[in-house]
Amino acid sequence: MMEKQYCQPNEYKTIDLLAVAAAREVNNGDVVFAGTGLPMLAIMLAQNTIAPKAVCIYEAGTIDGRPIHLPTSVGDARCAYQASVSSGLFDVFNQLQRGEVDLAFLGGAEIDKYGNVNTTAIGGYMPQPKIRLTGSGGNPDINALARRTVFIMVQEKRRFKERVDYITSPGWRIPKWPFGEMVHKKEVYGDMFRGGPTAVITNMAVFRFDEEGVMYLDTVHPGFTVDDVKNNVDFDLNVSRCRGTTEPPTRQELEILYQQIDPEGIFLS
Amino acid sequence: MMEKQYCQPNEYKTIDLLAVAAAREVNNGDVVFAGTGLPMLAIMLAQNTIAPKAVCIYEAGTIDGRPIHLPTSVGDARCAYQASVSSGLFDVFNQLQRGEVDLAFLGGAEIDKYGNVNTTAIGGYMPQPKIRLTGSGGNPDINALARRTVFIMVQEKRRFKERVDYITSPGWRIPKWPFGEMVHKKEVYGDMFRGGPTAVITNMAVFRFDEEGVMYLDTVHPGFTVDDVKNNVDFDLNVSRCRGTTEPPTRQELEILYQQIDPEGIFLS
Amino acid sequence: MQKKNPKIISLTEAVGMIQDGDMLTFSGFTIWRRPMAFIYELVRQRRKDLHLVEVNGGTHTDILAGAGAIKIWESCWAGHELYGKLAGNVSRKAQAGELLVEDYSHVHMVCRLAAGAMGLPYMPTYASMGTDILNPEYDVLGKAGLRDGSHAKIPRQKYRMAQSDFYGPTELIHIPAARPDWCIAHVQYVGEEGTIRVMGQKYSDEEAFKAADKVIVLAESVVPEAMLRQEPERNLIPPYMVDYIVELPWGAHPTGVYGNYEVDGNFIRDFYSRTRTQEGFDAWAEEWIFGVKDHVGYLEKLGIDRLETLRANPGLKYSTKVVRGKR
Amino acid sequence: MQKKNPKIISLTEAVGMIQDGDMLTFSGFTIWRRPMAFIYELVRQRRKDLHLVEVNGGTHTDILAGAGAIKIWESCWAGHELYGKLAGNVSRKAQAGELLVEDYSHVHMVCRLAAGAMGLPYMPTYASMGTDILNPEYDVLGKAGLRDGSHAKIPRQKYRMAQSDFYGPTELIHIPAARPDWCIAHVQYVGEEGTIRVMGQKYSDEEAFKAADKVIVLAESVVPEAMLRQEPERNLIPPYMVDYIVELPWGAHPTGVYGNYEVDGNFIRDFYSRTRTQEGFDAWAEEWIFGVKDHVGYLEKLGIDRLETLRANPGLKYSTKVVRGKR
Repeated sequence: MMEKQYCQPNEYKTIDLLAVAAAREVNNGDVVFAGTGLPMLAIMLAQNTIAPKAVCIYEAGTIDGRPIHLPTSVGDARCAYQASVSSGLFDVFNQLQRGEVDLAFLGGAEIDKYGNVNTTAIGGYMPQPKIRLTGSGGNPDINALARRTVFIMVQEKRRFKERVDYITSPGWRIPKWPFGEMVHKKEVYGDMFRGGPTAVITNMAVFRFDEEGVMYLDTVHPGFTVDDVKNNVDFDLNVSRCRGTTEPPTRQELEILYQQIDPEGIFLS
Repeated sequence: MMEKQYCQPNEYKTIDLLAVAAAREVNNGDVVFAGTGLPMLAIMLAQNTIAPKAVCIYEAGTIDGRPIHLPTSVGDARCAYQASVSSGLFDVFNQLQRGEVDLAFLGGAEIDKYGNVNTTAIGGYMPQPKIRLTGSGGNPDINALARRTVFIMVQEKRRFKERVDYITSPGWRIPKWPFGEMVHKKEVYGDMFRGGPTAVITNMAVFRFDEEGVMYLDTVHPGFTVDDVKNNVDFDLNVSRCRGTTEPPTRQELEILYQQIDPEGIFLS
Repeated sequence: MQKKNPKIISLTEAVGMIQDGDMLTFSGFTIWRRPMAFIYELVRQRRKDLHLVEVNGGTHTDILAGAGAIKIWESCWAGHELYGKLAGNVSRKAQAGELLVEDYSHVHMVCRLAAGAMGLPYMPTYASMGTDILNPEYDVLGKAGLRDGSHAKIPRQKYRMAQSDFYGPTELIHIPAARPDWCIAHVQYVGEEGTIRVMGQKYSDEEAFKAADKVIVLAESVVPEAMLRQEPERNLIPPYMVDYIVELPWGAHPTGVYGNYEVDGNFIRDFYSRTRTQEGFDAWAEEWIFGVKDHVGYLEKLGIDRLETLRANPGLKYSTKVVRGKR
Repeated sequence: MQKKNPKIISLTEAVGMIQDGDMLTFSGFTIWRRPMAFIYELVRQRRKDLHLVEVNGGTHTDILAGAGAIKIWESCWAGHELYGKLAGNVSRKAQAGELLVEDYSHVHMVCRLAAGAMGLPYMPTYASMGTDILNPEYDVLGKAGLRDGSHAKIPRQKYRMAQSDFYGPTELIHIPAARPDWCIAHVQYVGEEGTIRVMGQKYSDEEAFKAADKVIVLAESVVPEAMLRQEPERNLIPPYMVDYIVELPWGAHPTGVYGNYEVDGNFIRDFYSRTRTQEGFDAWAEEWIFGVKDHVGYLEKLGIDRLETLRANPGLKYSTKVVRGKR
């Protein structure tokens, strides 16, 4: 095996690091749900490096596709190229519920310290929100029922909040209805509890969750400091477990990303 | 249209009359569930005569097949020939539940005056039956949820009983669980009540059901008397509404049955 | 259910059957295989108060929202994928309180249509428990007084908690069925008698078709029935579940159709950027909906070169001629 | 769920993995596409106390019953279609109290596997209400004391009544999921990596595959994976849901396989008439199971002429050489 050649901070873009860090979350053999954009880069990079046996499911209904041109959405015809099965949402979501999915890459507009994510509305909800976002999609379904989820997000103070405006996607402490008391995810899901968010990867750092399901700082990307991260988080962030600097991309990884996966420059422009 | 040429009793077999009488229950455009054997002859005869737009569903999962060779079971590859859709049980039974099925042809070992049918066990059930039959198959599902069902049976006193040994398939008065009081089917099915058995066709007669869901004699086949029928029914049969003699097969119908539908002599040997 | 074979009719006639206030669902997924020509014609015929119940929304939803044609939108997502990060018109109308948005999750919405397709009042699921989707205070149709049972298509509850102890105690939810008045679909092939074949991803088309009371299908091609029936295991829907057929090549533009044509990303990006305001939407609609006479006029305005660039490579099922990236 | 690609193994090895007492389900429908070679080898390896949960039974069930291999049979029907009007061995064992028979209906059994496939504890349905299938006195496993929760694969109730008022009051039932230890299937095509394609009717294969913890597939042909992946919408099951593959042409004989071969009606008729008694079954098994060394020995005993007569016409997907009727 070739020796790893790590890039210097000026030799890669933020999106490269995000893709690489996300790819490293994939275990070989994982069944992975991925969405449009960075998740696609991450799962394909993983398949081309550390996890050749990982299987990718796109929620529009393709299973284990082997695209030779990068899809631009999960409904893209490219997702079906040399796929094992092309079915539909009911099939792949039933597989998710049955427990087939190990890992998923998700995103969000806001996240709180328990990993609850908002993709629905900013500034209230009833009678109407200040800002209406896209809505949930499959984010909360996947986050609820996959074994591990990894969020890829933009690091901004207004996005890392003590409490998100609307809990679209369930983290580690969530409301138990009908009364809405905040409890551990286990108490809501019972025998169907399988896990939850294990990492949040941003343009500044990688976060993980402790035994109580509280977010902590795991590694800081090259070129940023712990204080940079703290200044871009609106809750009291635990930085005591920080392991140091995020492993930068290698030249080999960038070559795969730019030459094999996205040579057209769709996401890596 | 050619004038109907009715056959004399010595010019046809019992099975011919059964197929013909059953075919006449099909309305043009009906979506029909049919099982193996006589039901297949009946639906195909109907499609070739009075109901060219009738659609046949076989419960193994073929919809609107146009077999050029008579299938010998509902799972037969022949059922799929020029079918519109070949799917599976979950699909066609969901369509049944959704209300797509107008008519079904069913059979049974025993029937009672309310049209309850037994295909499961004779001589008790617990701890074990004296005679174990095939079991329900889709009979009770179809009988429960189609708009009309027609039973084709052998006329014997031991088969036309006051009360069947085991209610496999629900007639017009059925047990309401958990206590098992006998009530009208409407009380069990509520808003999902769509109808029930409308005819029983045997080798001697055609029976129908009155407003209370009680079986009565409708027509007697040529060559049999009302008394013949009464002697082969173990409950007090209402014969007051008998309309006379069952319309015999026509030469045209027999020609279609023997030349077009079953030229190999699979059922019409 | 006793039905005649579907009728082949014109787009104008098909849209003419939709009443103000009807509940609609659609084929496709986000910006793929949406019945766009039908959407344009709905706007052209100025249909309003529509009640959309769809697994997810896309450019079609955003156009209907911009035109003020939607009163209630029950779904989980609307956007334009890579070509517009949210559905600007849906958001604007929702923020103005001019559109009732009932949020579910993807699984919830599939369950709603699946239950309708199966003739069930609900589907059980574990999906998206512990979220504000299930917050009783956020039951939009309930708070609007629409869950009193007087609206045949609106369930009395947004969802129900449920328990089971078949295999030990467990808690889950029941999601109510949806039975739209219409499913409006766009597919690759319809047989002359009405058999439907969908190629590539089927998204949630099967559930959408089967949940609806009536079905209108736009087809890239109406083909000989016998051709589809040669391989019945590849077909999705039998004729008795289809009411009307419109043969309409390119009828899904600017969304994409597996095997036929690509998403027109430039078109959608232009729509998104021009319609962030109502004035912008109105101008866009004037140009692309009211300013063209019909579907053929729309295609002529697009031009043959643009269409041919979008056309799929028959081996790959997508276009290799579209410039997608920046390198 | 993280899995390796399926292994291609021998029939002997595959059957060797089944433990006495395991819960099994199968592909196919009555006398179509049953994994018969596997059934024979189960008997040859003298497996016992099996718990079958299947949408319906057929010749395979009756052979296992005759061999005394089944302890519990949860299903709705067993027979040989035209070639034997009931499953003689199942009936004999049931009548002798040597086989626990839990009766459901067809829809109930499909619901049981569908719920298992969907990861749900139950499916709701309206099917077969008001029948003795739901008679609490006829809950066979319950009366046998097997519903105390100590058997991981046996639900605590045979079914549950349920109510809903989403769209007005309605009453229905919940049917418990089944999650068999194994699905043993026979299909036409398996790709080298494990993708499965089923041609013709799919029966309840999808639910059976997906409900089971582990899957063993017998295939008429193991084909290049890329061939199946050229048209992914025609495939049923991805590799990670398959554990073991056995390539075994004619492995479903005497049942039929769409596109490959016909049901061997004479064989089944002979089986039926000879096995109405235990002595008869034992003699038949001595001849056709213990008397042949393996699957190849079985095929040799059948002879090439018989097999070629059964072979399907490639255009029609069934044999035109079999004499079926009496005229």
